[in-house]
This record gives sequence, structure tokens and C-alpha cells, in this order.
Amino acid sequence: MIDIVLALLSTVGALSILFASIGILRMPDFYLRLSVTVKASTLGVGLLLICAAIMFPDVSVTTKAIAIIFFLIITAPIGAHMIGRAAYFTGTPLWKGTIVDELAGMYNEETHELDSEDDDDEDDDTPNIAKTEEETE
Amino acid sequence: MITLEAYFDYVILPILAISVMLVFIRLFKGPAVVDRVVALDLIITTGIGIITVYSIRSNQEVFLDVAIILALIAFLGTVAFAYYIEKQKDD
Amino acid sequence: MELLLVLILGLLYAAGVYLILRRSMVKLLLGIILWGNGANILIFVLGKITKGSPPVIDGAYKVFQDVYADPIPQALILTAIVISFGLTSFAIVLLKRVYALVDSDDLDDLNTPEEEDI
Amino acid sequence: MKSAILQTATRYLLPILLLFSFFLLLRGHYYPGGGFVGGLVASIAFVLHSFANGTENTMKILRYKPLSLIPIGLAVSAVSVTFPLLLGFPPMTGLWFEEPIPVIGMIGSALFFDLGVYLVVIGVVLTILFTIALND
Amino acid sequence: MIDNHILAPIFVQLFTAIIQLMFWRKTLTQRYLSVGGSLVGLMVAFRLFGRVKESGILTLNAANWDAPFGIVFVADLLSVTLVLLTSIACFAVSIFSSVGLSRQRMLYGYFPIFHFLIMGLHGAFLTGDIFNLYVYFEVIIISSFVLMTLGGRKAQLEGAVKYMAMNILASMFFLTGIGILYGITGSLNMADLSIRIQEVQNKALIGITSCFFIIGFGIKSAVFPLYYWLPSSYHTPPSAVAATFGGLLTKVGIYAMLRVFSLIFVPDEFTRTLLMVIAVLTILTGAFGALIKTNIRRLFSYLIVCHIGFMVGGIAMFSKIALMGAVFYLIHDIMVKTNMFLIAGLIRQLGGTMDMGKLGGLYRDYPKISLLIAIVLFSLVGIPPLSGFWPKIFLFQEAFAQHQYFYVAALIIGSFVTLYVIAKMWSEVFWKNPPTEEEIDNRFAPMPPYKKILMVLPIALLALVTLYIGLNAEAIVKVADTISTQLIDPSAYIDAVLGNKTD
Amino acid sequence: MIKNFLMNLLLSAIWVALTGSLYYTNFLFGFMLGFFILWIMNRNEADQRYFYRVPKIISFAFYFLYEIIKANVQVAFDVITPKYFFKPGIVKYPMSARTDFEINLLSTMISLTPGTLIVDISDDKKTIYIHVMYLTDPETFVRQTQTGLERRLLAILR
Amino acid sequence: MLFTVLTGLITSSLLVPFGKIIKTKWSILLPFIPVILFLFYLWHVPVIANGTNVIQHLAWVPSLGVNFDFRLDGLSLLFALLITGIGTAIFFYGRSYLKGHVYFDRFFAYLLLFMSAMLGVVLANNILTLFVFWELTSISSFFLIGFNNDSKESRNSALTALSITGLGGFFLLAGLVLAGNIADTFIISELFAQHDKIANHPLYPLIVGLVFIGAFTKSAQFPFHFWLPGAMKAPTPVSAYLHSATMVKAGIYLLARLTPALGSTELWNTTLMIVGGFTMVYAAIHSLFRTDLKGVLAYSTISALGILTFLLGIGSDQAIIAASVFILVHALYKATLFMVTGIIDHEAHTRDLTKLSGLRKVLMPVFIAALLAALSSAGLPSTFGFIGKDLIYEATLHYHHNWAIWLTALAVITNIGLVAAGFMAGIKPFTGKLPSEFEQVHLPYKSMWIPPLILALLSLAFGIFPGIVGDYFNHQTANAIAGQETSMHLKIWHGFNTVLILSLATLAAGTVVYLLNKPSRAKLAAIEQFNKISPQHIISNIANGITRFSSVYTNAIHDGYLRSYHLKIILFAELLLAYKLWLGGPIQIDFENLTPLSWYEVGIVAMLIGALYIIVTTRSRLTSVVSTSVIGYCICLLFVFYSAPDLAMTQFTIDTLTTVLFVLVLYKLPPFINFVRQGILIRDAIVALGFGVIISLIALRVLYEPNTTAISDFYGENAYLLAKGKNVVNVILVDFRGMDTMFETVVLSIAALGVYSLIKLRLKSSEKE
Ligand code: NA
Ligand code: NA
Repeated sequence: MIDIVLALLSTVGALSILFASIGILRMPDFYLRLSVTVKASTLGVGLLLICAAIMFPDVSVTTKAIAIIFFLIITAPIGAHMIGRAAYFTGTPLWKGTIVDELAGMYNEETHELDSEDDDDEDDDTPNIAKTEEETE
Repeated sequence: MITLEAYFDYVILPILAISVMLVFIRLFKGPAVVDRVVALDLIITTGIGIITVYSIRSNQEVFLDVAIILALIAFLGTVAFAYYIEKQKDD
Repeated sequence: MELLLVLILGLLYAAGVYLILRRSMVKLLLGIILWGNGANILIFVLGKITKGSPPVIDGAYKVFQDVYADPIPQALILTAIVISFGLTSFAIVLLKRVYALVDSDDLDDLNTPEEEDI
Repeated sequence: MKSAILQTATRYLLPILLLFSFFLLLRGHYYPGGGFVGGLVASIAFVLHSFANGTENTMKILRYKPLSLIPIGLAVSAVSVTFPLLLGFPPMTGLWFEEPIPVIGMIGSALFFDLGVYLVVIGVVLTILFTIALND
Repeated sequence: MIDNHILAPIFVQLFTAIIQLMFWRKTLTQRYLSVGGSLVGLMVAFRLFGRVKESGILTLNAANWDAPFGIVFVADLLSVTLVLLTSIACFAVSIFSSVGLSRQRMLYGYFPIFHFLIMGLHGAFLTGDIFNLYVYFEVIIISSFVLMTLGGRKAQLEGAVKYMAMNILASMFFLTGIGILYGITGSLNMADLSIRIQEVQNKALIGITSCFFIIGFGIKSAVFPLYYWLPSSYHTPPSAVAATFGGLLTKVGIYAMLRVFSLIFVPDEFTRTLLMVIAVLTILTGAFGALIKTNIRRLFSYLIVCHIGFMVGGIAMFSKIALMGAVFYLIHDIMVKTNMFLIAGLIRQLGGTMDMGKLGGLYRDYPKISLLIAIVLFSLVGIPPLSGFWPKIFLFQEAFAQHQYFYVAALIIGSFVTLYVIAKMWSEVFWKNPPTEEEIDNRFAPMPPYKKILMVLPIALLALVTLYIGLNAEAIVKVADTISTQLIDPSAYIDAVLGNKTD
Repeated sequence: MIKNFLMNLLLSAIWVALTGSLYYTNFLFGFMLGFFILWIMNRNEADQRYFYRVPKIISFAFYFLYEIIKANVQVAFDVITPKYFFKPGIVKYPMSARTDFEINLLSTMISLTPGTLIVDISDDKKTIYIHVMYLTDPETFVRQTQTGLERRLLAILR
Repeated sequence: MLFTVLTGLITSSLLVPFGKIIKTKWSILLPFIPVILFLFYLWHVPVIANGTNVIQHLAWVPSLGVNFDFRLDGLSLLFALLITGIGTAIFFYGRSYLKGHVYFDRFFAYLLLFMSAMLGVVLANNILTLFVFWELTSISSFFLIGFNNDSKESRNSALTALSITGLGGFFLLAGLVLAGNIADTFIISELFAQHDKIANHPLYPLIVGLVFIGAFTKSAQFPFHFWLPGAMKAPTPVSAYLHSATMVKAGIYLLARLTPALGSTELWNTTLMIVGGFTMVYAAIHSLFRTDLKGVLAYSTISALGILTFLLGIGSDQAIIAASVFILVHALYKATLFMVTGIIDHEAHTRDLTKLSGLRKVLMPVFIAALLAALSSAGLPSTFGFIGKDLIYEATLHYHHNWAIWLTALAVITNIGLVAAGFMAGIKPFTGKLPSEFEQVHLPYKSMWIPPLILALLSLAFGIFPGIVGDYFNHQTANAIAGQETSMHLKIWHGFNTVLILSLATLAAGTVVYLLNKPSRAKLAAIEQFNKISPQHIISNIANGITRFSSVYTNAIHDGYLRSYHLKIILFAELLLAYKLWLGGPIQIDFENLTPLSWYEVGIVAMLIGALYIIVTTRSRLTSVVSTSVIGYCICLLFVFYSAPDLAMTQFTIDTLTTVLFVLVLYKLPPFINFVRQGILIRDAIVALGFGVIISLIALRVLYEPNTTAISDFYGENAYLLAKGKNVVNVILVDFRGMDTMFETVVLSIAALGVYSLIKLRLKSSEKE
């Protein structure tokens, strides 16, 4: 019984990770890759950790597993946000199929400050969307 | 009858290994540094998974300690890269 | 499989050597780091290596019940890793200072013909 | 360049990481861990904080220069190494209290030694990183 | 015989450095601590030397684990002699630094790092464990990196990059060698290794392993074709630092060779030939380099290389007489080379430069200091009966006995070039009138008298030691005799370390 | 509310001590038992927030889990099939969340949901910019999120 | 005897602190030092004349066999008397010559040092002790030649002299050590007994060669002679003392001293004859072309030294007797002539022979001294020089091969030159008309002209009573050289024989040459034409060549490029290791004992290799840092697989920190530039792969070796029981091998301090050192 649960959990976990890796390889632009990978991998690893918690009946192991999941859940979105922002800021282009970029022109180039309202005096409002497939690869 | 050990050895771990290699292809291709950073982050996360499975497989909980460290710290690298990639734009 | 480790330690040494033969100081540093990693693996693989049995005595017992990995190389490598961290961090900062002074990380530029007054 | 999300998260992560680092230090004699890794994790906690809030602010939390941790740490370990000399043993000889203490286990000179290592590592890593960061 | 005092020299330096760190940015306190610590260190070293000379090899099992399980510290005569010499040099350099170094450098940790360096040297000389030796080597190189870059001038940094790269390379070879050694013997204790290595069937493997040590120590001791870091860097740091480096650092390499090749890899025919070829080429390379350098410190740098060749030749011949020569030369060289770089510093204070062309008139203006310097210079050259002369007799003797005529020729050439360049330097720096067109930047003259004395005192101190070595050569010969006996037949060492277990 | 929570914890600890086995499942069982007892005991007290909030949290957890799984499946499908179904875009999202904690939790939630990713928060902490994979139009997305995830979350927190 | 050596040394060093005092009237004390020493040795004359040797032994470095072994025999005594006797004259003379000189004190300090050293050389009964003093004479000579150190010429001459004699010194040391090794003793008197053992040793030619180089350089034999004329830059008292009477004879002394030990072989004698013969003729001819008084004397000195070498080469009893007498003859007249030259220089301020004439009118007593010396040098009967010349011809004529006639001819030619040179120095300046510019010239202090006059008179006196001199001094000298009893009976009159005819003919011919040979600039210029083929020129060319070569060599091998240094180091390592590997034969692998292969490992390893490829090829620094992280991280996983959790943790944390550090520093740097050519990249790649392959092969070889695990077993067994820890790695780190850890934290601390100072410390340009 436990074996089946373990097999199931681990399979789903491993597959999540596999999807994440396929995703990061296949997705056409950086933001999509980022978007796809962070959650799937967190989910996958989380499931694998639950396997471990079940496998080792110790409190300590369960605590560790929970701790790891907790850390992943806290840190993964923050990391994604940090790197995504950096990417956007350094002008990493969006996929050509992107339909809208409401962030365009909102940054203050000097201070890196981000406005919530659109100041019309900002000069550069053109979204950073790639024209061709090659631009993002 | 397939044992759980064999299942881990011949299914789960290979899947994870293949995942790592796929991610590595992205790291190899880039094109931007940010892509590579994200790939690195994913490799590490996958690695946590691998360590977890390996720890189950070898019945050694001490390896989970390594996984904790990885989970806690990998994030720092990403943050550092992000921070300085952004800063680099300034100069 | 030890042979795999032997393969990568050789490659690490090779990459280290290749990088220290370059002109860039960054590559020099990377080369040294890789070489250091190679040395660590070498020490590791030449001890008695074992899979899945760390040299930690099981909670309930006072001595090992089973085979365990040779702890000495591990301790040595740990020391070596920490030492190379010290060296590397100093070297990285040295690189920073050199870059600030010479405005390049090209090692070939590091030849002020006669010494300045110290 | 500051991120509000990171700042908030660090507020929770800093104590967790510090706690964890101390845990690693104490259990090192029994499980993987020890002064080195403990010290590294602790310093990573502060480094993270400095990324989120700026190095100046982290220095304020620390109150003292990380550099001053180095002599303290070195002194702790050096004294724990030389202390056995006073009792007529060779330096570094492990001295242990008779009874184990809960959570930590056996208390002995090795623990003080590891504590010194822990402090030195924190001092070293923070000195290096903060000096560079503040100088940029 | 087990003795807790063995570690005293190390701990004196360690605690001196730690306490100095606690007085961060209080340079006056640090100066007092430095001189005081060095003095205590010197006394401790004297005491240890006396004990070992009287009662033979002493050992100490750190952490109370019997060898080969713990780290053992061994004080044989070679070790304590080097510890003593290092302590003397440390004392002299410490005094010199306290007046000869800019306050800025003191503010940023010169003194603690200097004492860490000395501690590393003591450790390297005293440890009986090969990996522990590696750790001390790292202490030495990292502190030397820091000392070399302290001040951060362009030339310094340029020198430091090269110095650093190649010294790390040396450590890598050394570490690789240790790894292999552990792989084939499962031990790290040098005395234990000495026994276990004989049980290894695969002799070719031992030969391979020894190569790593030859290369590692070869880089450290700056032998041909591995010496490049030395002339690339030794002319750049402050003189007090250069003195420590010039006197002691390459000698650690020689020490390590002596230790490892007497204890673990007793040189076979191939190794001896190889070392001899290296020695001859080192002497010639150093000599050729010294011939063309006009900067005093660059000149001294090449002389270091040249004279390292003398010692390596002694090791290559590996007989009692040859080792006596090498050891005697080592003793002489530490004192003289340290002093040479202090002298270079003093000359710089007097004349504002180290370029021989721009210097001059020192004999006219400072006759007594000049004569003091002359003593050191002549010792370096090996004018009999000064210290550099005696070891050459042994080396010549053994070279003839072993028909090493290339080495004889190299010895003659090396000695001659040393004589020539030193005489030329004397003529340029001391005799010649200074070139009139340039204004001399004399920083010595305006110093208060106590500073002048403190600056000359260490040079005089070391000169006295050198004179002692030369004039009372008998004492040194006896020491060298004992050392070389212990090196040729390490059984006393092994017994002292493993004694209780072998029987 | 805090008092009730602490009481609940104490009860579960006693349960663990009584049964003598420190497992998470046992602890969880003790917690539920304690919650039930407390609920019974406090039915007439004025402050019932604790007993409402706990079920809310649980239901939110299930809601969130469902969303994640749903989105995950969607993304997974898109990843492994050759054709791209997504229409990505970066959307400006005005938050109702105000405190740092709320903002953080919200952004974590959004980021953890596959298909959405926080790119940045404006410096006045009023707006977040979200990269969305499956975007019909920005307004719909903003409205759905405001009424769905954010409302449920704030309901627990406030 | 030791005290005689030490007296000079001690007084010399006393002059350092008391230099000021000795510049005053107390300087009168100085000459009494040689006087006392002279009397001491004079007192020994009767004892030695009996054939007894005085021996003294004082231990110094007994383990090396280097002791204060002194032995006074005929040879030593003659030299000791010369050193102290002529020393006395020079001290009196020099005290006046340098009166008021700023560095008066230094001058005498050097001179005293020299005197001691020279006494040490001739008294030492131990070859190494002899060598010690030998080198001291070179050094004191260096200081004396460079005494006028303002002058570049002086400095260069001093350097040349030191270089030549110094180089010779090292050869000599080698030779002496070798001889001592073979004979198993460094004691000279014991060496004599080993003569046959040494002479029959296969290395005998080497010994002789090395010793000869030492002796020839010191005694200015061709082709090393040229430093001697240069040495004339020294103040004249120095020239008189060192460079004519004593130091240059140290080489002759050495040859004489070692003759019983090394001599009497074909090699020894022939070489000495050839070198001495060539030198004496060459220098005699050269002396005739000089216009500088000191130049004439320098070359005639070289010639005289050549004669002595030549005589020792002949080696017969007569030759040895001749040599023993000629040493004294030459010392007396040459010292006189030098002192006379000094007076002329001092008073007339020139030494130019083309200008000097008629000085007898103003310097009569000096002229008498000069004349007597010149006549002695010419070998006029009734002077001591006549006896000397007689003996020389006697020796050449009785040479046992049919070469006698040729040897005699050489001697005659040399002596004709010497006659003329003696006249040029001793007579020419005083005869003729007194030019107006010299009318103001007057006699110097008595202490300057009396010493040469006394020496000159001694030349005369010894010539008249040769028997006494011979019996008391030279007989035992000759015995010492020959190592056996010689039949010496010096007589003023040998009867009318070939020798006498030759002597008279020489005198006549010399006079004719003198009269015909007017010194002139033109002739000097003419002989300087030959400078291009002179040994000085050739040797200085060689020296320049060596310097040029050094420059090329040093700059080629130490070219300033770190990567080229690395390449050389790596290539050296590869060659060495590859050779050793090849010696070890084929590599075996024991597949039985390997851990099983698993696919996840392969995945990780493949990724690691890929990351390596990226690092090696990428042009983005950040990418290379990312890839380095990947590598560190893969290694971390491998550590997990192979049971090293502590290592994995540390590796990963440190790797992350390194990455952070790198990023912190690197973000400012521009991308890599492809600096080098394709060919170099390929070369480096081959070198690098070669190194990797070698290391891997070595690792495989080690893997095959059985593991010895006694120590790790001990740790495993006792970690908990004795050291109270269960994580054995940690127990090793903090207990078993805690010392490593202690000092590793020190390494870290130093690195941190270094980083701190590197970044914070900026020296102000005013702060140096
Ligand atoms: Na092995
Ligand atoms: Na092995």
C-alpha cells in the first residue's frame, strides 16, 4: 500500500520536474521559461520530499522534508521575481506572440524605480517584444 | 514483482537525470545570462529531488541535510546574479 | 563508478591547465578553481570510496555496523576546500583591484617595465 | 534596485537561517554539519539581508564590524586548543564533561573549538563580502 | 621524548597575532606587541633548540592521539634550527618594520599577518604530518599574498598576481601529491609514511608520486624551470616584507625537500640526476639574471635563485657531507638573505631609490653603516671566513667525490657572479658619487635618532649572527653534522615518532 | 484568537505526550481533536474568529491546490505538445493588499500558480506587474484574480 | 705566530672607531706595528736557518680540518720578513704620502688588514686556512685599488682586479678541496708525504689546473696579467707593497709552497715553464712601450713574476735557488722604484716619462735610491740583482734537456727588457735637463725618501755579502720549495764563466735598448694597436658576450608573461610525469573492486563535462561563472552519491559564496576578448589534455593499488568511544586532526584581512615603504 503511494507520488514528482525541464528547453522566451519552471519543479521536489517523509518514520526527517518544502515555497517565487525583473530591466525581449506589455516604459532608467501610474512624459513606451523568433533564442 | 528500489533506480532517478541534462541544454544554449541563471536554479532544484530520492534509495537520512542546505542557499546565488545583472546595466 | 570520477578529475585538471594558459585573469582564477576541484576529487577517489554509506555512526550504536566511506579524504578535502575558498576570495578581490588599476584583466598588461617607487 | 518582496521575505528568512546555522553547529559532532557549514550558513543569512536591505543596514543590525569576530573566534578556538596544556595534556586534547546535556549531547572542548571556527567563518565571509559591497 | 614545548613557538606567534588583531588600528600597541612577541618567540626558540640539542628529538602528539593517528609535531635538530633562525629573522624584521614601514600599512594589519606568517613557518618546520605541512604552506602563502599586496601599488599588484598564480600552482601539485601518497599508503604521518612506502610493491608509482613533490617544492623554492614567480615579484613589496620573503620563503621549499626526500622518497639515481640538473641550471639561471640587473632588489632576487641551486645540488648528491653543505648553506642563507633585503630597504631610505645607477656616495656619507653592510655582503659572497664560505667546502668536497663536475663548475660560476655583482654593487652604490642631476630623496637623515638606531639595529643584529656563523663555524658544522646524520638515517626520527609502537 | 491557538497547541502536545509517540500524524490527530474540544467548549463565547478561520484556511488550501494542479496540467500539456496554446503578456495589477505581509503572501501565491509570475512591484506598493501565460485580455485577468485568489486570501488575513 | 696575524686584524678594526684619533699625531704609532712584527720574525731567523720549523696549532673548525695551523719554515720566513719589512718601509712612507688625506684612517685600516692576511697566507700550514687569508688579500686589495673611489677608473680597476683574482680564488678553492680530499688532509706539511698519491690520482691534472688558475690570476700571469697595470690606480704605497712586493707574489708563494706536494711532474713543470716563459717575455717587451712610470713598473713586475713562475717550472735545484733569491731581489728593488715613483708623482704631480727629466737636481737622495734600485734590477755586479740574474742563467743553462739554450735565450731577452725598464724608471726621470716646471720640486718628508733609500742600500749590501743572506734566508727557502736539502752557497764571484758573460751581455744590451728606446706617445699608441688581440680585450669581450647572453637568456625565459611561465612549468611536469608513467609499464584496472555504474551518475558527469566545455569556450564572464557553479554543484552531487554529506554541504555553500563573490566583482568587467591565435589555442589544448590524461592515468594506477585503511579504521572504531562524536568526519576535523582545522581558520582569517586591506588601503603617494 505504502509502496504504491510512494511510487505514485514519486512518479508525479519526477514527471513534474521533467515537464519543467522540457519547458525550460522548449519555451520561446525567457519569461515563459521562468514561468513554467519554477512552479513545476517546486511541486515535483515537494512531492519527492513527501515520499521521503513517508519513507523515514522519524520526526526529524519529516521536519526536514517540511522545512525544505517550506523554504522552496518561500524562495522560489522570490528568486523568479528577482531574476525576471533583472531580465526585463536588461532588455531581455518578450516572445513575438506576446499580446501585451503593460510594464513597458514604467521603469525609471536612472533609479530603477517603478511607477504604478503611467507618466506620459516618459519617452520610451515601446514594449520589448521580439519581432522574430531568433531574437529570443 | 518490481521492487520500489528498482523503480527508483530505473525509473525515477533516470527521469531526474534526464531532466537535469535537458535543463543543462538550456544552460548551454543561453542565449542570455538570465536564461543560464534560471537553468542553474532549476538544476539545483532538481538536484534536491535527486538527493531526496537517493536518500530514500540508500536509506540514509543524513543526505537530506544536504538537501536542506541546497534549498536554503541556492536562492542566494540567483538573487546575487539578478542583483548584479541589473546593476551591470547601469554602468 | 571510480572510472567516471577518474575521467572527470582528468578533465578538471585539463580544463584548469587550459585556463591558466589564457591571458585573462578571470580565466586564470577559474582555472585555479577547477584545478582545485580536480585535486579534491583525486584525493577523494584514491581513498576507499563507497556508495550510500556515509561515515556517520548510526544513532543507536557506538561503532559502525557496516562498511562506511573512508572519512580521512573527506576531512582533507574539507580542509582543502575551505583553504581554497580563502585563497580564491583573496584572488578575486585582487583581480578587482588590478582591474581598477590597469583597466583590463589581460595578464599581458601586467608588465610595468621598471618598478614604481614603492 | 531594492525589491520589496525580497525585503519582506528576508525578514523571515534571516532568523530561520540563523537558527538553522546554530543547529548545524551544535549537531556537527553527530551528524553532518559543524562549525564551518554553520558559519557559512549564518553568513549567508546576513549576505541575503544585505542584498535585500543594503549592506549599510545589515551592518547596523550587526552593530560591530564583522572583522572583530575574527580575533574573537580565533581566540576561542586557540584557547580551547591550548587549554588542555594547563591540565598537563597536549594541546587539542579533547576534554569532556561527564554527563551529556540534552539537545547538544556531550559538551567538550571540541564544541568550543567548533564555536570558534563558526565565529571565524562568519567574520571572514562577512568581512570579505561587505568590504567589497561597501566599496562599490 | 614527548614534550609540550614544541608547539610554544607556534602558539607564541598565534597569540601575538590574535592579540594584535584585537588592537586593530592601534599601531603603537601593535608595534610593542610585535617586538615583544618576537622576543618571547626568540627565547622560546632558543630554549627549544637547547633542549633538542641536549636530549635529541622531541615529539608531541597533538590532541593526545598516538602517531600515526593524530597529528604529531616533531622537533629534530633541523626543525629547531630553522625555528631558531626564523625567530631571529622575525625579531629583526619586527624591529625594522616598526620604524621602516608606513603607518598606513600597519593600520591595515601588517603586524598580525606578519606574525601569522612566522607562525606558519614554525608550523611547517615542526609538523610531522604531511597534510598538516600543506596547511602551514597555505598559511604561509596566503599571508605572503597579503603582505605582498599590502599597499596596493601597481607594481606590487602586478608582482602579486604572478606570485600568487604560481604559488597556488605549487600548492596544487603538493596537494595532488599528498592525495596520491594517501592513496597508496593510507597514511599522512611522515614517519609512518617512511615505513609504509617501503612496503609498497609498485616502485614506479612511488617515483611518480615523488615527482609531484619535486615540482611542488621546486616551485616553492624557485628552482629552474619553475622559479619565475620569484624575480617577478620580490622587488615589489616593502623591504621588511621582502626581507621575510627573501630570507625564509624559498627556504621552506628547501626544508620540505630535505624532509620529504630524506624521510619518504629517498632519492634514487633518477631523482638525484634530475635534482642535479635542476641545481646546475638554477645556479646558472640565477647567475645570468643577477649579472644584468641594476635594481638592487631584482639583483638580490636572482641571487636567491642562484643560491637555491647550491642547496638543491647538496640535496641531489644526498650524502652526509653534501647534506651538511646544504644545511650549513641553508642556515647561512636565511640570515644573510633576510638581512640583504633589510639592507636594500635601508639603502632605499638613504638614497631614495634602489636603482644602482641613481645611487651613490653611501660610503662617503655613512661609513660605519657601509662597513656593517659590507660584512653582510661579504658573507653573502662567501668571502672566507664569513658564513657563506664554509658550506662551499662541503659542497666542493662531495661534488668531487661524486664526480659532479658540472656542479663544481656551476658552484664556481655562481660564486664568482655573486662576487662580481656584489662588488659592482658596492662600487656603484657605496663608492661612486651620486649622480648630481637628481635630487636625493634621503628619508633617513631627517629621522629622529631612535628611529635611525632601530633601523640599523636589526641589520647589525643579523650581521652579528652571520659573523657568529662564519667565525664560529665549528658550532654550525657540528649542528649541520647532527642534522645531516639524522637526515641520512631517519630511524631516530621514526623511532621518536612511532617509538612505542614499533617495538 | 491567539489564546485559542495556543490552547489548541497545548492540547495536541498533551495528546502526543499521552500517546507517547511523536509522529506528525499523531500530532495532527491531537490537533484536530483539540480543535474539536475547544470548539465545543467555546461555542457560546463572543469571539468565534478562530473557529471560522481554521476551516477557511483549510478550504483556501484546497482551492489553491486545485488551482495549482489545474494550471500545472495545462502548462504540462502545453509543454509536451508541439503547438503553443499560450498567449502571454505582462499585466498591470492593482492590489488591494496593503501590508507587507499581505503583499508578500499574495505575490507568492500568484507566483506559485503556474502560468503567472510576478515581474515586479511598483515602488509605492500599489501595483504588481504580472507575466501571464494564458491571457485573453488584461481586464478579465485582473478581475478574475481580484475576485478569486486575492479576495479569498485577504478574507483569511483580515 | 697567530698574534702576528691577529695584530693587524685587530688594529685594523680598531681604526673604525678610533679613525679620527689616528689622523692626528698619533699616526706615528702605525708604523710600529710592522716594525714589531718584523723584529719578531727577524728574531726567528737563526732558528729557521738551522733547518728547524716552528709550528703552531689552534683549533678553529676542527670538524672541517680548518684550524689555525701555522708553520714557519724558510719559505714562510722569507715572505714574512718581506711582508713586515717592506711593510715597515711602506708604513713610514705612506704615513707621509697620505698625510692629511680625509680617509687616512681607512687607508691604514685596509693596509693593516692586508698585512695580516698576507702573513696568514704565508704562515698557514693548512690549505683552507691559507685560502681564507688568500681571499682576504684580494678583498683588501679591492679596497685599496678603489681607494680613490671618486674616480671611475679606480673603481673599474678594483672591480677587474677583484673579478680576476676572485674567479681564480674559487678555482683555487675547488682545487685545494680536491687535493685535500685525495690526500685526506688539509695540512700542508702532511700533504707533502702524499705527493705520490696525489700525483698518481686520475684527477691530478684537474687539481693542477685549478690551482694554477688560482695562482696565475693572483700572480698576474699571462693571460690574466692585465688587472695588475690597472691596479696601479691605487695610491703608490699600495702599488709598492701589494702589487710588486707581496700580494702578487702570493701566487708564486702558493706554487712554491705546493711544489713538494703537487710539483715535480711533467704537467706541473711544463705548464709553469710555458706560462712563466711567455709572461716574462711578453711583459718585458711591453714595459718598454709605456710612458707612465707606474706602467713601466707594472709590466716589469709582471715580467719578474713570469721569471719566478718560469724558474719554478724548471724545478731544478738551481732554478729553485734562483727563484728563492730573485723573490728577495725583486722585492727590494721594485719596492724602491715604486716608492721613488710615488715621490716623483707626489712632488712633480706627473708620472709621464716623456715629461720627466733632470730631477736629480732637486731630489738627490731619491735619485741615489732610484739609481741603486735600477742597477740592482739591471744586475750590475756587486748589486743583489747581479746574484739573482746569475742564478737565473745558471738555472736555464743547466736545464737537463737540450732546450737549455732556448730557455736561456728567453731569460736573456726578458732580462734585457728588465734592464731597460729599470733604467727607464730609475734613471730616466733624473737625468737630462730639469724643465722649468719642475724647478719648484723639493724633497718630501724624510720619512718618504729614507725608506726607499734604505731598501736600495740593502740591495747593494746584499749584493756585496750574498753569502750571509743566502745562508740565513734563502737557503732554507730553497729547501722548503724543493722539499729537500739544496746546495746553496751564494757567492759574489763565480769566476769568469758563461753565466758572467751572459750577465754582462744582458747589461750591455739592456743599456743600449734603454738609450735607443725613448718613451713616446707614438710608441704607446703603436702598441695599443694590438689591444684588440690582447687578453684584456678578449676577456672583456667574453665578459660582454656573457652579459649580452645573460640578458637575452634572462629576458627570453623570464619574459613577463604569466601564461608562458605556466606553460613551461606544466610542460616540465608533463615530461617528468609522462616519463615516469612510461617507466611504470601498462596500467591495470581491477574492475572487480569498482563501485557499480549508475545512470544518474552518468547524467551528472555529462553535465559536468558540458559545463567544462562552456567555461573553456565562452566569451561571457558571467556565463563562465554560472558554469563554474554548475561544476561545483555536480561535484556536490557526486559527493552525495559517494557518501560524503559534509563535503557536499561545504562544497555547495562555498561554491555559492564564491559565485556571489565573483558576480560582485565581475559585473563591471567587459567580455572576454579573443586574444590569441588559433594555433596557440590548439597547442594549449593539447598541453592541457595531455596533463589531464597523465593525471587520470596516475589515478588509475593508484586505484589498482590495494587500500590500506588502518588509520581510518582506527577513526571509525574510536570516534564515539574515545572522541565522543558520531560524525567521523567532524571528529577528525575537530579532534583527531584538529590542528589542521585550527590553522585552516587562520588561513581564512588572513584572507579576510587581506581582502579588507586590499580594498581599503590606498597609500598616499607621500607615504613610501
Ligand atoms: Na582506492
Ligand atoms: Na588505493
